[in-house]
Amino acid sequence: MSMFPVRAAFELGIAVYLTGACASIASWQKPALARYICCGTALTGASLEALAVVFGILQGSPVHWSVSSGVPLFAYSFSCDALGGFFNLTLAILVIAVAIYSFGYLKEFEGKRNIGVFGFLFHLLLVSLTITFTAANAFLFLIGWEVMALAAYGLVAFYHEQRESRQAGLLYIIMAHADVGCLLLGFAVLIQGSGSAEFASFHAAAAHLSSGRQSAAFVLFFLGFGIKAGVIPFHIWLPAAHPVAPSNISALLSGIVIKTGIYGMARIFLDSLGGVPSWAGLLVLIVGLISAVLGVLYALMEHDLKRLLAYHSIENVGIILMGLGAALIFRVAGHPLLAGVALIAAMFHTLNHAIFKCLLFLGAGSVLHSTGTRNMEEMGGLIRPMPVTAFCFLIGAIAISGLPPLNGFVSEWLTYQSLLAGFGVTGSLTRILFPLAGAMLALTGALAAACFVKAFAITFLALPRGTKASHAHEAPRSMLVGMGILTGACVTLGLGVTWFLPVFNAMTDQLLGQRVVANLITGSGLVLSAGTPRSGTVSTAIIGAGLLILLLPATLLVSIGVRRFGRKSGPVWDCGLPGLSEENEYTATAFSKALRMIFSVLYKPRREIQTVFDVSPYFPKEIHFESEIEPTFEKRLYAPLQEFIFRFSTRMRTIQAGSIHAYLAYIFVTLVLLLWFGVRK
Amino acid sequence: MIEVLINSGLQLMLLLLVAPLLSGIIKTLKARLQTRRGPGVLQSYRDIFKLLRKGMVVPETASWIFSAAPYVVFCTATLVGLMIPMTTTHAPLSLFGGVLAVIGLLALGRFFLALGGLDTGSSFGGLGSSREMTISAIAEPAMMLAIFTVALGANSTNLSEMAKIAVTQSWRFLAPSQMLAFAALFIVLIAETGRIPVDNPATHLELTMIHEAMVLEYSGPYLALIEWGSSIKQLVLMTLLVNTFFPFGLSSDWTLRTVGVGLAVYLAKMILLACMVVLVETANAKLRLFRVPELLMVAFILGALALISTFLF
Amino acid sequence: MPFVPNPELGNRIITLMAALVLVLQIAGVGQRWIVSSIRIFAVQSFLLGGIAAVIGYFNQASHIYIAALLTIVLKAGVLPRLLERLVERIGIRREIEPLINVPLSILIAGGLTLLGYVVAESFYHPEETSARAALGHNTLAVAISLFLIGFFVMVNRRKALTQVLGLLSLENGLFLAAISLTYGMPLVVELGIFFDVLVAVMVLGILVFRIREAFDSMDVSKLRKLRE
Amino acid sequence: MILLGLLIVPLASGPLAFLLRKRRMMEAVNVTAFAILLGLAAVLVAQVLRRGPVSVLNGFFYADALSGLVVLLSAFAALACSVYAVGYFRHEERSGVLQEAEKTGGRFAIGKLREYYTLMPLLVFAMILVVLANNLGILWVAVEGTTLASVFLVMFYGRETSLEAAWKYAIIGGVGLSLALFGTILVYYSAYGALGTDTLAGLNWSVLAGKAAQFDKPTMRLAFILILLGYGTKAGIAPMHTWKPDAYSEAPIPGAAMLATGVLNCALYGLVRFYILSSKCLGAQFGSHLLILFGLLSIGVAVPFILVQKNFRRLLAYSSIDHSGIMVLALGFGGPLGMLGMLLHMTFHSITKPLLFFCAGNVQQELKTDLFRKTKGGLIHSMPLTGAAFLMVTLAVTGSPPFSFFQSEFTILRAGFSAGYFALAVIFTGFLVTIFSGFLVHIANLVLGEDPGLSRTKMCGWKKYSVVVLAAMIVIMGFWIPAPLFRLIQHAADIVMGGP
Repeated sequence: MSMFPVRAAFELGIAVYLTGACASIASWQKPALARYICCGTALTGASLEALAVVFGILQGSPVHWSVSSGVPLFAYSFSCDALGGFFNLTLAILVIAVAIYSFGYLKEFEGKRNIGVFGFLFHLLLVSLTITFTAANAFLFLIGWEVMALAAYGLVAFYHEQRESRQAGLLYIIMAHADVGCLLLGFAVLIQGSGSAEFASFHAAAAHLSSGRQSAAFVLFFLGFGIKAGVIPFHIWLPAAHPVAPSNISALLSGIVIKTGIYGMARIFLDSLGGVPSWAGLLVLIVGLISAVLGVLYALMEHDLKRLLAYHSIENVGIILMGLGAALIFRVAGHPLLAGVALIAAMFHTLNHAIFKCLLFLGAGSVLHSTGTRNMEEMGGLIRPMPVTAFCFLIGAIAISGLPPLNGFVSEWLTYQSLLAGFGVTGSLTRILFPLAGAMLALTGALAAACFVKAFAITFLALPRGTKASHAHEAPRSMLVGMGILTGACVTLGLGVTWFLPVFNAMTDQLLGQRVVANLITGSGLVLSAGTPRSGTVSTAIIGAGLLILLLPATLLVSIGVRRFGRKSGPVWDCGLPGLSEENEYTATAFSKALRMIFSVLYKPRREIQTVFDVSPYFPKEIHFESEIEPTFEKRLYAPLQEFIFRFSTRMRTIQAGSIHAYLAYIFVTLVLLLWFGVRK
Repeated sequence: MIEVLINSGLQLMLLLLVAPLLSGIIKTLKARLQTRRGPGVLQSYRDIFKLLRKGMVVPETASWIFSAAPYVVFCTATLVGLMIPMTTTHAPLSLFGGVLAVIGLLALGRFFLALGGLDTGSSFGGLGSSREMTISAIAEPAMMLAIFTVALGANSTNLSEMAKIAVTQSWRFLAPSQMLAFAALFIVLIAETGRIPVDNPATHLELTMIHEAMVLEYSGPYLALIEWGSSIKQLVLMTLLVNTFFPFGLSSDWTLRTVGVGLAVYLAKMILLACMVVLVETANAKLRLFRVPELLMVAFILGALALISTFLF
Repeated sequence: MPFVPNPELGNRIITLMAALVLVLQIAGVGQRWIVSSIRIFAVQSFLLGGIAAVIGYFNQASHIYIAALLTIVLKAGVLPRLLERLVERIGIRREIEPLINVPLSILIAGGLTLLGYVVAESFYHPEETSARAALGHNTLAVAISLFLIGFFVMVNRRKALTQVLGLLSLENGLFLAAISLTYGMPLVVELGIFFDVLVAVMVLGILVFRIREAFDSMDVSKLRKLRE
Repeated sequence: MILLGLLIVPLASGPLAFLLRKRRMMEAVNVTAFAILLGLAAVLVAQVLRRGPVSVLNGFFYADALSGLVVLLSAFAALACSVYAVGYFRHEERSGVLQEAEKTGGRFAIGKLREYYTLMPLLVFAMILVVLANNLGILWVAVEGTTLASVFLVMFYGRETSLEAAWKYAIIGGVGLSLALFGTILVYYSAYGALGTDTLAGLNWSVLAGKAAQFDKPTMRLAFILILLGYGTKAGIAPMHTWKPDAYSEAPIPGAAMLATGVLNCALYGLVRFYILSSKCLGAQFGSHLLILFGLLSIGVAVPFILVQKNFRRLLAYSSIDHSGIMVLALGFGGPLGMLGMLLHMTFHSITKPLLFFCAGNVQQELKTDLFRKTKGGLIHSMPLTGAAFLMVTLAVTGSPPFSFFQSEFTILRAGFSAGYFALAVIFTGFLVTIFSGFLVHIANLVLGEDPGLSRTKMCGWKKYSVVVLAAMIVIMGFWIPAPLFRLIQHAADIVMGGP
């Protein structure tokens, strides 16, 4: 069989994206055309990339090539290997769904917003993401990385007329640039060691790095990638930026853009850096843990649907990092098999989160598209006008809550298993941490379930809470198809995990030198095992089938009863008052109140109730209720830092106060000092 | 394959039959302890049977989620029951889901039940769902820690594997770690099954009810499914508790004698545990909602201590 | 028999004149009248021209005569005349109080002289005994001091015109260094520098005049609109 | 021959413009002269690349790769500015700003135009002379010449603030150049013993460079300190930078752009020439430490002022201080990478900075203010091209990939690591990130936002194409540098390293 031309397909895909970018901007005065171009090229490009990646992975050996660049100092070298390929595949899946979705979604933009510019930035984002995952050279990687940030900035600030979007965009790009700074320094350390900017050269040279340099590089990369991935405490940009972007972009931002941080960590920590310090894995694990728990706790307090989803991205990145941290620990401890399982857990969760988070954002986008609000307190009852969206969102919600038998459960299950395995193989103090981390993961999962009960129920169930919700309508068909693809992916990856897992063989082989997937599958290919003999097993396919089978008798019981004794529709029990209205309904704020009270140490909630009376205090005319939680990191960490910098800068202004005598004096004093210190014998 | 099916069938029967009985036993015992006559051990069967024969009223405001919830609750609870060793160490579906799947499936049931509660638009439903999700969220880590303590001993999260290991070391339950873990899991059991001091299954007072508030709008066959599912869940959790920590009498082969002994010992253990639950229920008053986290925190600490002591002793 | 000038004598003379230049510079620091400052500058420049001539004479470096002549004509003649006319046209004769009061200013000037000597000390090569080296050692110190004190005057004075004077006396230091260290720069360079100084003074003069017109004052400490 | 041509073209076109009466003629002369200049510079570069250093008149004028590079950049900047100037001054004339500046009450502003079109070629002449002079004394004379010509550009508008800026520029520049002259004299003195001659060639670079190792070392130390302070003042290195914000914000845009590119390059060129001598004489260490100190100080000083800036013209000046600091820092880090980084940076800076000024100029002409608080944001609605270019060039100038500055800054960072300055490299990066943040926040708030309802004006072709072409060049340079240009930069870097 002749080899599939991976490179050609890859480059063609890039070319299609670039053409899309140019064509979109060129056709900015014809919105409909721009929309067709934008979605069409994205779809084509993504399909080509998907082909390239799938064949690249199937054919086994990584494809490596260089394009001679006009800048002689730097080479543009690409490598389509298992790790980058996996992320590219994730990207391609999302882009296919998002492109189809956007076809309907962007229609709304026509005549109001510049679709040409949107398409340009969108394609720029796609190109840069693809290049980031394929770059085999630090220089090219950084270019891809920053172009991605810039394109994302443009898209976050796309509604730049709104102050919120502008501010969020700036916060985003500033944090993104800070992470570029860290990466720049990190790469400089590696390049200093190897003398070349090629990733391939790092691995060999890393062995000669002094431990101090190695630690420094690790910290720099962890900071850099951590900011991008949105781990706590570098997360503040994420809940600000992701919600304000157009929803199809939010889906990509949360789905794949923050995953570039995960990609970078896997690439650098497991490959380029050779070995990491022994404490590194632990640090990653703990940071992941904190991100997961705090992420979901903050998510619970949100009633902005998209912000809520954004906080869940932090949580899930935390879960991914727990797996990655475990992989690092196992690797240092010399357990490649366990490291492989942990790595697969992390990477599979990356893929899963990409899919269901993308799905949820698209769902939120449909809701926003239909109701015009992101505030959950104004929604409700949308399941009736928007049944398909509601169903897709529900599947996404189940998946993200880590409930069986969908894909979120599988990757969390693998994470649990690697954490448990960690107890057996590590030293005294750290071993306690693993089960504790497992317990915290359980807390995270349960809180996530609570949060999504809230998100789904308040948005889609019961009565509409306002006119916006009561006039809602279902999204156009292309949007539904886009969501449908991802819904299908959630189910397929959940039930068919054992068929999918072999994809990871190449990756573990590349990063850890061992193909581990065979150890993970038993029971005639239906059952997932945790890798070691006698360890836990699970089969989502059987669980799914079992649920369906058991449904049979239950349905039978109910339908007999219903057929014989009837089923009526009636009003809800309203304590005897006349009729249930939307004002009686439970709100998102009320739903999370119990947790707000329990975790008040963290939230420091503040509430204010003002009652306006007319005559008697028993008959209030108006009641104002205000409640907010303290954004701890913003208030305690970033605001003081910012204030310090600005106060310092303002104070510095006095050195440029317009006095020419002062200016001359600066030079004079410098001269005298230099003469005194520089020349004297 | 056939063996699995037969085994499943048998255990399914056992589950469906024993679960209401256990609820009945608990109710009766409780009544007796409070010097009331009580409804009789079989009352739960009668309730379910009666509900199945009632017509049902579905709220106008509800969507299909409301209708889906009872099925999910029932199916998940039953499926979980098939993953847990009851009378033998071989749970029929043990290979297909260990303790993590058990917790996950129960959570799935709870997820839908909470959605069902909110679907009606009634404040009671929202209140119940909110409280249920909150309490289960903080119960979860304690539960995990306690179970991990056992799982780490067995080196597996597979319940049958755990049971097999436990059977071979019959006096292990006296180890401090096991006792602490048992205590933790017992508290979680109280919380998860909605018993005093966390929830009062017998009240419809809005200030206190949790589970009952969620299912307030259900009627007829739906309610039957939910009640039945809940009692199965209770049975499953109690089974989990006794069989992980006190695996006496679990048969490890398929002779009639061992299975018979296993069944008998199993029932005895369940009744004993039921007595414990009843004692706790009777001796305590229901806690205020915001004191419940403290109780669960105690469970969490116990779990953590259990874990540390596996490592010490 | 041609007359052979005694370099030793030349050095004595030059050192003496250089010291005089330095004294004048310090006197300029304490001076309040603008016209006096200009005259001090003129005398100083004249002395410098003298030094140049002496060096040229004792070392048979004939091209230095041109520099000497230029200095005397331009710096001691044309420039002071130009500046005095400017003062007359503007009509301000007295310097207002400098930023640092006079006694302290003179003290600082003394300190700067000391610094000049310390810096020049590092150039002293005891092993090199040529006349040029010894001369360089002495005059370099004076040149650096002149430069520093001229600079200090610019920092210290408020009037635009006195700043220009400071700049000019600072350049005198440079001139002293150039002729005494290396017997002058190459002639083309020397001419270029003179041309530049001339143009610079004219530019500054225009500026002073326009500032006086626009602000009704020559006090540059009032030029504080452009600031952060 | 070509060297003379390079000097004669601007020297002749200045007085020629002075004699003309029509605006169009002046514009034509100006643009043509600079176009020819750029062509000549390209020919010179080709010659230097092919045959090595070129010299005429007994070595009075001399050009090697380093001079070739700087000539090319100066000529490029001059052409870009002259093209933009046509549109800029037409707009100024239309809106009556020039007439006001002329203070004659007349309807025509031909005097002011004549002033600009005469001064600018003279400034360019001085700049070219700086680079082509073999004699370091003549180099100094020419740098002083650039100051004198540009003082008039700074006070072009004749406002009180212009005079203030011009005064500060002239005085501080004057003091700085005196320092540089002192340094030059001392170099001559330190070379005296080694050369022993009293000819014209005594200050010639081509002679000095070969014998620098034998110079008197203590004198050379003092000389380098003075040169650093002197040419540093001209280049705007902190703490001698104070004149920059004033001068840059008062000069007309093309003049300011020229100050920020051509004149800055000249000052750095002078510094580099002396640095080469000093490192040959004293070893690289001595100069390096001073350069790193001043470079980092300059970048650091720029940070707070960029963060809390109120005026976008002054913002550009601080950015210029930042960039000259970066170049000096690169020189200090040294090594082949440092030199290469510095010259790459100089190249990119000469291409990017003019665009930044042009965008600022467009905005200022449109809004009639240079204060942020008087702008309402949302410029992208009324001036989409300028707005987009402004954002883009802001990203470019703050060193964000994929734009070309990233290449040079990355190289400089690597140079820092190679030289073992780990902590300094971290501080450097921190400064860069902060500057990026501050700069982008200002410009983004200016460009983006709600439509303030300004009328959408059509930009004249001169302005439009100078913006478009420069923007395109910036994007292209991020990915591709013409091979001859890179060879030139490489040669120049070799020269800075002390090669022939």
